[in-house]
This record gives sequence, C-alpha cells and structure tokens, in this order.
Amino acid sequence: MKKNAAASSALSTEIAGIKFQNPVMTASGTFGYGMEFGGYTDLNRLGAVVVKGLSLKPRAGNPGPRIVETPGGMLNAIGLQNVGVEVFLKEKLPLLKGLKCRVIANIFGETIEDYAELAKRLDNAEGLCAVEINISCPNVKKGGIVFGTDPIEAARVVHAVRRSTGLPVITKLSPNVTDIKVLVRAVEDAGTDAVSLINTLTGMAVDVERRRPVLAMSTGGLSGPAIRPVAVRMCWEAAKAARTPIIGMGGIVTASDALEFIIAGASAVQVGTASFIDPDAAVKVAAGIADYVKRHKTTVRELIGSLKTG
Amino acid sequence: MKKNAAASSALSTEIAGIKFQNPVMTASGTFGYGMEFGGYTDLNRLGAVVVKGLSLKPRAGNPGPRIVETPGGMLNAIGLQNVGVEVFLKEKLPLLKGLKCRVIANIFGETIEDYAELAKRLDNAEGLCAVEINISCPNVKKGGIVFGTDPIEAARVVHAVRRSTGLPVITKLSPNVTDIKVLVRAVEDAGTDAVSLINTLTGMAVDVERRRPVLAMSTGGLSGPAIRPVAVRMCWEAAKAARTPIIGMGGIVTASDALEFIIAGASAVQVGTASFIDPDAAVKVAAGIADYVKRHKTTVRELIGSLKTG
Amino acid sequence: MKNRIERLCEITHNKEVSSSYFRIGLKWQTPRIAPGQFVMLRVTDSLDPLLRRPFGIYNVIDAAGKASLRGTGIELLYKVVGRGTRILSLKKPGECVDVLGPLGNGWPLPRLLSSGKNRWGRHDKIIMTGGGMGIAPLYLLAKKIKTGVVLFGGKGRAEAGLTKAFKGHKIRIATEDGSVGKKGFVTELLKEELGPDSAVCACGPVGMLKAVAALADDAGVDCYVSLESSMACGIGACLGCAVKSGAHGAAANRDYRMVCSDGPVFLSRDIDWEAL
Amino acid sequence: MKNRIERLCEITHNKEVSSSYFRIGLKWQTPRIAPGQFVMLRVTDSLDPLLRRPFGIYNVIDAAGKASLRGTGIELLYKVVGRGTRILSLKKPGECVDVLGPLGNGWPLPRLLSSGKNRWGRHDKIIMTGGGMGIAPLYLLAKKIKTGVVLFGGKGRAEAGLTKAFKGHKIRIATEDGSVGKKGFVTELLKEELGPDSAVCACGPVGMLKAVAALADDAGVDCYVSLESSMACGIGACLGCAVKSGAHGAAANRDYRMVCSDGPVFLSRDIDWEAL
Ligand SMILES: Cc1cc2nc3c(=O)[nH]c(=O)nc-3n(C[C@H](O)[C@H](O)[C@H](O)COP(=O)(O)OP(=O)(O)OC[C@H]3O[C@@H](n4cnc5c(N)ncnc54)[C@H](O)[C@@H]3O)c2cc1C
Ligand SMILES: Cc1cc2nc3c(=O)[nH]c(=O)nc-3n(C[C@H](O)[C@H](O)[C@H](O)COP(=O)(O)OP(=O)(O)OC[C@H]3O[C@@H](n4cnc5c(N)ncnc54)[C@H](O)[C@@H]3O)c2cc1C
Ligand SMILES: Cc1cc2nc3c(=O)[nH]c(=O)nc-3n(C[C@H](O)[C@H](O)[C@H](O)COP(=O)(O)O)c2cc1C
Ligand SMILES: Cc1cc2nc3c(=O)[nH]c(=O)nc-3n(C[C@H](O)[C@H](O)[C@H](O)COP(=O)(O)O)c2cc1C
Ligand code: FES
Ligand code: FES
Repeated sequence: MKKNAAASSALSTEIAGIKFQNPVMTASGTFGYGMEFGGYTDLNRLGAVVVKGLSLKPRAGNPGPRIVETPGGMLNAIGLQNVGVEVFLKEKLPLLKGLKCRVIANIFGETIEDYAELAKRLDNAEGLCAVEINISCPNVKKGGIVFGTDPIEAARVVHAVRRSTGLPVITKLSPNVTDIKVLVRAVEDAGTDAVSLINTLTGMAVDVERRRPVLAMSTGGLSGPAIRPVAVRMCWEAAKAARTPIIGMGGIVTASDALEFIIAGASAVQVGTASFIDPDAAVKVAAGIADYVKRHKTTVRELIGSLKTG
Repeated sequence: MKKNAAASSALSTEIAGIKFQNPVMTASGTFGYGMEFGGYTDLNRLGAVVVKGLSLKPRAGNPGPRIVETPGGMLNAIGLQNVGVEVFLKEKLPLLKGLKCRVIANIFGETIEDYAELAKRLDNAEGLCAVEINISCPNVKKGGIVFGTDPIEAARVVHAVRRSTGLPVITKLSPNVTDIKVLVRAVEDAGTDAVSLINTLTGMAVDVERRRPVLAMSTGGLSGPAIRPVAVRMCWEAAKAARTPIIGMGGIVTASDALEFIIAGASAVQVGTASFIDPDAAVKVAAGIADYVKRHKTTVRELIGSLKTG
Repeated sequence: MKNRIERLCEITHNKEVSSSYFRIGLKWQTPRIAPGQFVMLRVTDSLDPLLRRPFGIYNVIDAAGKASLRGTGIELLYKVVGRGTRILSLKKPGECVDVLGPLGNGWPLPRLLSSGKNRWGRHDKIIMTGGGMGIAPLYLLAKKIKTGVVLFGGKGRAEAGLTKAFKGHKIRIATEDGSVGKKGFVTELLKEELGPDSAVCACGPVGMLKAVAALADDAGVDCYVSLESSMACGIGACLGCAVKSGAHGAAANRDYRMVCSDGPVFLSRDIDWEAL
Repeated sequence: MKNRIERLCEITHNKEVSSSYFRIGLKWQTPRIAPGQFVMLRVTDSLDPLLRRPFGIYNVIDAAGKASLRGTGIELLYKVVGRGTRILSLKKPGECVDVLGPLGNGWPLPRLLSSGKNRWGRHDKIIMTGGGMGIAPLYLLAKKIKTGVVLFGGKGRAEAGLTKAFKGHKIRIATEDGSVGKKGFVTELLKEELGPDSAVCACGPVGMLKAVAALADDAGVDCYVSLESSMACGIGACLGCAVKSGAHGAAANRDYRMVCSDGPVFLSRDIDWEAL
C-alpha cells in the first residue's frame, strides 16, 4: 500500500503542534514498549506508539489472576507493572529509534512529586514527542486517592507535570466520574495541551463456584468493544467542552469504530484491547480510515467533530 | 418442574418486609406491563414483575430511532413512553391479579412534586407490593437536572415519595456517578427501604456514513451483558455501604450472571435486556438459581453477600 | 400459560436465490399465519450480535404444498446486509435457529378479500407493490389474493430475480437500470394501475413507501404499508420500534405506534411520513 | 518488518478422539517449532468470546510424516471446557481459524538432549509427566526425546485414551479410578522412576505440577514445568498472564514472569508455588 503525499496529508492530524502521519495510536498498556509487536505489525504505519505506563521505580504489579474476559470486553488489574523510567530510557526507547511513528510516554505516580519527577526525567529524552499523564488508573489504591476523579487533584498533577517538562502534555481521563466536562476544564485550566479518554471503567467479575472475585485484586478496569458507546459519548461531551484537542479511545476494533470518535470530536484515536485480538489491528484501523477518507473525498482534519445533531 | 416447600423457601428472599418466592424480577422498561410476556413465559414463576416507568400523565416518548445494538449490549432512548399512572391502575394492573409473582411499580417525574403525587396515587393500589423510584433516567433532560447524579436532589425525591406512600420504597440508582456509595447513603438517610442498581450507562453510537448520532436523541442508555462487570462492581460497593437490601441488575442473562450479583451482596436481581433476546429469560434464571442452590446445598439468603475477598 | 411460540426450528434449506439474496426454509408446525406477519430470529447463541433479527414471513409450507396459512414450515427471503444476515447465510440444513413468532398484525385479509361486497364497497383491485427485499411478505399475500396485481421495483436484474416465484400472478416489473421490465421506479407502474376501486398493499424502502402512499392518497384509496424499524423485543415491550402516527392517527396521548405490535402493517394515513 | 506469523489456517481434520477431547489439524507451513510452544487461536470473528484461546502445539506434521519440528501443518489436542472450545469443536475441515504463533519458549531441547555429556553431567533419564490435557505438549517432546519415559495421570479411561498416540514410547499410566494402569496419582509413578540422573518435564493441573516439582526438588533434579494462565495477548504485551517467581527467581525488581513470553516452560524452582 503506497500512499502519495496528498493522501498521506489527508490522513495527518495535529495535536499540540505535533504532526502525526495518521490519527491512529496504540493505547498505553496494550502495546508493551512497542517492540513486542515488531514482528506482527508495521510500526511505521502507526500515528504513534503510546508505551506502557511508567513509574519512577520499576513496579512488580499485582498478583494473578490479572485478567478475565467479559462479554465484549475484559477486566484487567495488572497493577501498572513496568520497568521503571530509567530502564525505559536506556533499554526500551532506543529500540524505537528511526521509526516513522511517534512515541508517547505514559506516566503515573503515587504522589504529585512522582509525576513531576517523571516528567523531568523524560524532558530531554530523544525520540519522545509527548507525555501522557495517567491520572485515571483504578487499580492502584496506594495513597488512597484516585487523582482522576477529583478535579482539584487532577489539576494539581497536570500543573506539576506542566512545569517540569517542555514536552507537550496529554492528560488521560477516567470515565468513572459523574461529569467528564468538569475534569476536562480542570486539566485544561491547569495547562494540559490535550486530553485523552477514556481509561477503563471499573468493573468486577465473580467466580460463582468459588464465591470469590475472579481477579486477585477484586476489581479491575473494563476495556474493549463493550465500553465503546460510553467512550464515544464521553469523547463527544469532552470535545464540546474542550479548548484543546481530544484523543479518543475505548473499544475501537475497526476503522468505523475509530471514525465514530473522530466524527464526535477526537483529533486522534488510540487502539487498545483490539491489539490483543489482532496485533495488526491499529494498522488496519489506519488503513480503513484512509479508505474512508478517499471514498468520501475528505480529510481527517475535516472529519474531526463533523457530527451533525438535531 | 415442581418445587416442594423446602426448595421454594430455599429460593425465597425478603426486601423491606416483603417476601418474594424467588429473587428474580424483571427490570422496568424491559417487560412492558407484564402481560406482553404472558404468552411467552410463566409469570407465576417470577419473583416480581417491575413494570415500565410510570408518569402522572401519559407520555409519548422520543422520536426514532430509539434503539441501536452495540457490542454485547444496546442503547435505548425510549423517552419513558408510558400510558400514565391512571391508565396503568385501571387497565394494566388488574390484568396481573391472581398471579403468584409480585408487582412493583416504577415511577419517574420531572419535579419532586410529580414523584410525590405519583406515590400517593399508587398508595392504595391493590396488587402492588412496592414502588421503585427511577431517579436515574438519562434520557429526559426536561427541567435540566438528573436527580440521580446529585445526592441532595436524590434524597429530596426519596423523602417526598417516602412521605406520600405506605408502600415500601425502592430507589433505583444511576451508574453515571463518581461514587455510588455517596448516593446509597443519601437515599438511605432519606428513608428508602431498598436500593436497586444499576440503571443504564449513558452512551452514544455514531453513524459514520451519515455523520450523525444513530439515535434521534443523540445519546441513550447502555444495557445488556456489556455492562455487567460495571454493574457487579457497583452492587458490591453499594452492598458494603448499605444498611438496606440491594437489588442488583445490569446485563444478567444466565443464572450464573445473577449469582454474581447475589454473592456480591444483592438480595434480589432484575433481568432486563435479556428478556428481549429470550422472553423466558427471567424464568430460566430463576430455575438456574434453584439448581445452584440445590447443588451447593445452600439457600439464596445464605448466598447474599457471601463473597470472600482477599 | 406459555402458549405462544418461540422455538428451535430446523433448517430445511438455505439457498442463494440471487446474488446475496437467500431463501431459507424452517420446519415449524405453524399456527395460522397472516400475510405480512414476521418472525424474530436469533442467528447465534453468542452475545454478539446480541439481538434477534426481524424477517417477514415469505411463505408457509403445508404438507400438500398448497397456499395455506397454516403449515409444517415457513420460508423467509432475506438479503445479506450485515453480520446477522451473514451468519444466517452460513447456516446449513439440519442446523437449528431460534424463532419467535408469528409476530405483528399482517395485512387485513378479510377486509381486502371482501372486495366490493363489503360496506366500503371498493377494493376491486388489490395492487401489491414491493420494492427490493420488500417483495418478501407480499408473496404470501399474493397467494391469497389471486386476483390482484403485483408490482415490483428494484435496482436491476439481481433484485428482479426475486419475482420468479410470482409466476401465476399478474406481475409487472420496473428496474432502475432498465435491465428487466420498465426502466424507472415502481411508482410509474403504480400510476398506471391505480384506479378509484383499488387498494394498495406495499412494502419496501421508506422513500418508496412515501411515494406510494402519496399516490394512493391522491387517488383517495386505502394504502396499507408494511414498515421496518430497529427492533429489540418484537412483542411491544421495549417500545424501541416506534414510528410517529399521523394526523388521522391514534389518540393524542399516543403519538407513537409500535411497528412490531401495532404493525408492521399500517394504514398509510395513520403514519406521520414527515417524521420517518 | 512484519515477519512473524498470524494467519488464517485451514482445518484439515477436527475429530473427537475421546469423550470431549478433540484433535484438530491445521495447514500451516510452520517455522521451526520447539516442543512446549503454543499458539493463540481466534475461534470466532464475533466479539463474543472476544479473546484468543491458547493451545499447546501437540504435533507437527511434515510432508513425510516424520517427527520434524518444521512442517506443513500442526495438530492441537484440546478439551471442550467452555464456549471457545465448544465453538472450535464445531468447526469443519475446510473452514479456517486465525492462528497466532508459535509462541513461548518451549522445553530447552539442547540442554535436555545433551543427556550426561554436557557440563551438568546428568539428565540421563528424561521423565515426561503429563496430567490430563497436560499430555498435549509432551507428545512433540517425546517424539524428540526417544529415550525418555512418559508418565500419564488422568481421571479414568476417557483421559487415558489420550495416550494412545504415544505407543512406541515407554509409557506408564495412572488413573484415579484405576480403570487403566495403576490406581492413584501420577506422582506415585514418578516416585518410582525418579533417580539422581533424571530430569523432569511436566505439564498438567497446578496441583499436580506442585507435587511433581516438590518430588523433583527432593530428588535434587531439574524439573521443567509448563504453566497455564489467563492470557490476552500471548506475546508479552498485556502483562496479564503473570506468575510470581520464586526465591531463586529473577531480579528483585521483576517479581513476576509472563507465562506467554517468559514461559510457558519454567524451571520449577523459579516459580513461587505458594502464590499459584
Ligand atoms: C418487520 C420487519 C421485517 C423484515 N423483513 C425482512 C425480510 O423479509 N427480509 C430481509 O432481508 N430483511 C427484512 N427485514 C430487515 C432485516 O431485519 C435486517 O436486514 C436485518 O436485521 C439486518 O441484520 P444484520 O445483522 O445483517 O445487519 P446489521 O449488522 O444489524 O446492519 C447492517 C446494515 O443494515 C442496516 N439495517 C439493520 N437493520 C435494518 C432494518 N430493520 N431495516 C433496514 N436496514 C437495516 C443497518 O443500519 C446497517 O447499515 C425486516 C425488518 C423488519 C423490521
Ligand atoms: C499456554 C497454554 C497452553 C494450553 N494448551 C492447551 C491444550 O493443548 N489443550 C487444551 O485443551 N487446553 C489448553 N490450554 C487451556 C485452554 O486455553 C483453555 O481450556 C481454553 O482457553 C478455554 O476456553 P473456553 O472458551 O472453552 O473456556 P472458557 O469459557 O473461557 O472457560 C471455561 C472454563 O475453563 C476455565 N479455563 C479457561 N481458561 C483456562 C485455562 N487457560 N486453563 C485452565 N482452565 C481454563 C475457566 O476458568 C472456566 O471454568 C492451554 C492454556 C495455556 C495458557
Ligand atoms: C491490559 C491493560 C493495561 C493497561 N495499562 C494502562 C496503563 O499502563 N496506562 C494507561 O494510561 N492506561 C492503561 N490501560 C488503558 C488503555 O490504555 C485504554 O485506555 C483502555 O483499555 C480503553 O481502550 P480499549 O477499550 O481500546 O482497550 C490498560 C488497558 C489494558 C487492557
Ligand atoms: C428499552 C429499555 C427501557 C427501559 N426503561 C426503564 C424505565 O422505564 N425505568 C427504569 O427505571 N429503567 C428502565 N430501563 C433500565 C432497566 O430497567 C435496567 O436498569 C437496565 O436496562 C440494566 O439492566 P439490563 O442490562 O439487564 O438491561 C430500561 C432499559 C431498557 C433497555
Ligand atoms: S421491538 Fe420492542 S416494542 Fe417493538
Ligand atoms: S498474555 Fe499478554 S503478557 Fe502474557
């Protein structure tokens, strides 16, 4: 599949001044550090790879079972296992050098200082185009608070990260809130350059024979096609309230799914759980968007937020 | 399938002093006024029928399309079409007379006075065992506020209904909130006798060819198996916080699904969307629970909240 | 108390009759069926796709092969348009599908058949007008109304192939590409056939039904249309399949009609065509 | 850049070999396969069930029917336990399934085969111990380690039927109901066979593996176990299939191993058996 310059620019999108060759990224935690998929898909055909959430220190994660399938989705309670920011910078990021797709680091901490420190370490990293802040992980209860459900705490995290890095900052929101618009405004006021959503919905599965939760941690994050209608709705609400670009995700499997988000207002999308089913899913989504754009004689930029209501 | 007295009492459950022959009810809005299913299932084998949400005046509902299928679920924006409380009492309720299952009326209003007035009209209705208050419908935006997402407004509704009827009051909660426990406490403090959850999650589907929402009302309520993990989690959280009995629902298709809720803390369950796929679904769920109870030599009452964690 | 029918029916045949159009036969000791009634099929027992799919009853098969409204099996005619119909098209004879039905009202046979001898004193000529897949429920109607005329409109040859079964009836065809019959829309044929004594029974895409209804209205004759809508339950419980009723319609407090239980056949003037 | 293998493979056969146990053949110009590796199958293209299902590679079929590790097809041996395996069992020859693999490490053949001549100076006797369905990945291993002994433990006759293919190998069987071979657990047989020069390769239920590992530990010999875990991706990306590593295990900052990419075969002392 060769793309000429015109077609490729019809697919490109821009977020916080960064240009992406197409609007399809991989979602954090579903694509490892990128190279895991190297043999199964063409990373050069992605808009960006968002790597597994990084913490200051390596983290071992939660005991198993960590995942369970649910109707049209899955629950996970990985516990944010990761190699830590230092190993990432030394061993993982360099492997992605020279690829046409961009790389975004996803970070999380247990304190605001953690977030700030992480942002600082990533600041001058070669090959990173942006930092995505995960304030919405429902699995780690340490410290007690879930930053992402409290607009004030969310704003404090964003503010701290904003001051610690020159990289564009994307804030990733949790769907487990009454009003997503309040969170969008809070993180925008705190200086985020873009908003991504949705992270997983908190859920639970019970093993009725053993009368125990299936997951060792009791609850986990629900992802996959099952959550897509909630994700599209929240993206639409967020896009209407936002001044900054929106990156939409939640249950995207096909190009048509991705287009729902883009038409509802997302400047880019992320493919998560679908990569488990088909490691080539994100590339196929990008190819399908290219077909749609050609068939409808339009561009991705024209499609963003083109939803007609009423 | 004959049930002897022992088996039947092993299945029975109690909510607000009312005894139900088994813990399986039909969910409001998914079972009409009961008789629609008369030819397809044996109403006598249900714990209770919860009828379509009633308002003071008949309501025409929303324009179509009102429903759309989604992965493992569906969105609906019926707009609470109903015959109104008077027609219900005169024409619908009497048809259910003489059945072994109980009948619960589900009500909603646009003002607190509406709710109070509705509760009053139903107060002496023969054949009703309880009133379920829908404070969580995401479809009707009239008046601006969604009672179910604001603990203070929710409490006001419950308080008003509580004062207007001698019937046990069940308050049905919305899942579209940051912390379900806050709502549970608010409606309990206001005097509800039981809590039912979850109502639908707000969602949206986009027709990418027409670049329009599929539903005429743009958004709708997501129901069906897709939402079950969220529903089980919320029931579990609610049950831990609650002093009153919980009625669990959201995506129940099989007896095993229902048992997830019961083990997580629900005293009864409601079957919703599944009745569209199989009009006999709720009865099959009840039969499956009977099998489980027999196989495990236990009772429904023992199963309630028997989840072991940690 | 459980007496209506929802059951696993064995597939007797499932053949592609024309490109992407299939005819499926289901073993089913049917109750009496009215032409225009439909069934809801569950095409999979997975949760995706989740909901049943509605299909008009195309034919009733009785032991003697006669045009009975009661039989030992039914046939459906369907087009593969999405996942549900694709799954259905892959099913083999001997496999079973879960059938809920017969559902809906169907065309008002007694009223239509009384042709001129009843108090309405018209309906001497029943014009059955089908567009594309909309021809399906008209077959059973045509079997009963032998004297009527069948008009068919379709895109081209593939769709026109659906009319083969109608030989023995007076049938006229229009195709958009002119490959079979008259070139143009079926409404052209309808204009030629419509008279003051006609009644129209129509099924097809909304655009076509709208045009047919307008013509019938102008001619001052009754027009019964069979509508489609997204459905979840098929039995009047979910209120999902609503269509708006027109000025002549139901009581003011009941602005919407359910396609599944009030329909799928409606008198065209009871429908608010603007809202469709 | 896209060079690893994920593709639609045609089913050549899919037969019930024993009650609810099936053997399926898939056409696949395989890369070199290590005994103990597995594949992830997508059994449906519906979204329910959503995830792929892991299955050990039971056999590699090469043109000449030889015990090659490279071939024109593979066979899997599976038991119907839920929806995914039921859907798989209904598939007919000629249909295709989407296969991702080969995945995981497999047993360390070179180390095992060097039997006594290597610097570890032991492994003169490889004891392959399978419990129930756990026999599947041992077949390919046994084909390569002709001198080894195969021990099988199962519930009864149906499961013991799985060992038929192993004729030509030294095989001993224990069944819980005593219907075939020795009555009791496979660990009884293992106790009899274990010697200071043995190495153990085992696959089966966790309880059995735990007991096998304990016996091997007591005897001071290497024990390689193949573990199972819930999996989403199969390629080390989701971190869903973690098992806790034991005291002798990996670095402190890496408490968990991924069954799909670090395993499924682990040295038993690298596993924290308490946490399983
Ligand atoms: C009362 C009634 C009778 C019907 N009779 C027949 C019949 O005899 N033969 C036949 O082939 N079809 C008939 N239909 C339409 C049939 O139900 C749909 O084509 C079918 O449900 C599509 O299922 P799917 O999973 O293949 O498509 P989906 O994957 O659900 O959808 C694929 C595409 O088809 C469109 N679509 C979905 N449902 C409908 C619908 N109800 N009407 C029109 N377009 C739709 C969708 O918008 C989408 O673009 C009837 C519908 C109704 C309501
Ligand atoms: C590396 C690996 C290799 C495997 N090799 C084989 C093999 O060669 N042959 C074979 O038959 N099976 C094998 N399995 C197990 C197989 O993957 C499961 O039996 C299968 O995924 C079940 O799918 P299902 O949809 O039928 O069951 P589900 O509907 O998903 O579950 C049904 C029941 O099976 C249980 N179950 C689900 N997954 C597993 C699992 N991974 N292990 C044990 N129980 C499970 C569930 O808890 C549930 O009780 C292997 C698993 C792994 C991880
Ligand atoms: C196994 C798994 C691990 C995840 N880990 C992270 C993570 O580390 N950081 C993060 O921000 N989101 C994480 N997510 C959330 C996804 O990035 C995404 O927001 C969510 O899965 C919804 O998209 P999907 O439905 O396409 O998967 C994870 C999701 C899954 C399924
Ligand atoms: C078509 C439809 C109509 C509904 N109408 C009502 C209603 O009138 N009142 C109400 O409280 N809940 C209503 N609900 C919500 C259900 O009662 C139930 O809470 C929800 O569907 C989740 O359960 P389920 O996944 O089993 O369907 C409706 C749901 C559907 C699908
Ligand atoms: S489909 Fe449910 S009311 Fe018509
Ligand atoms: S299954 Fe995803 S890491 Fe092992």
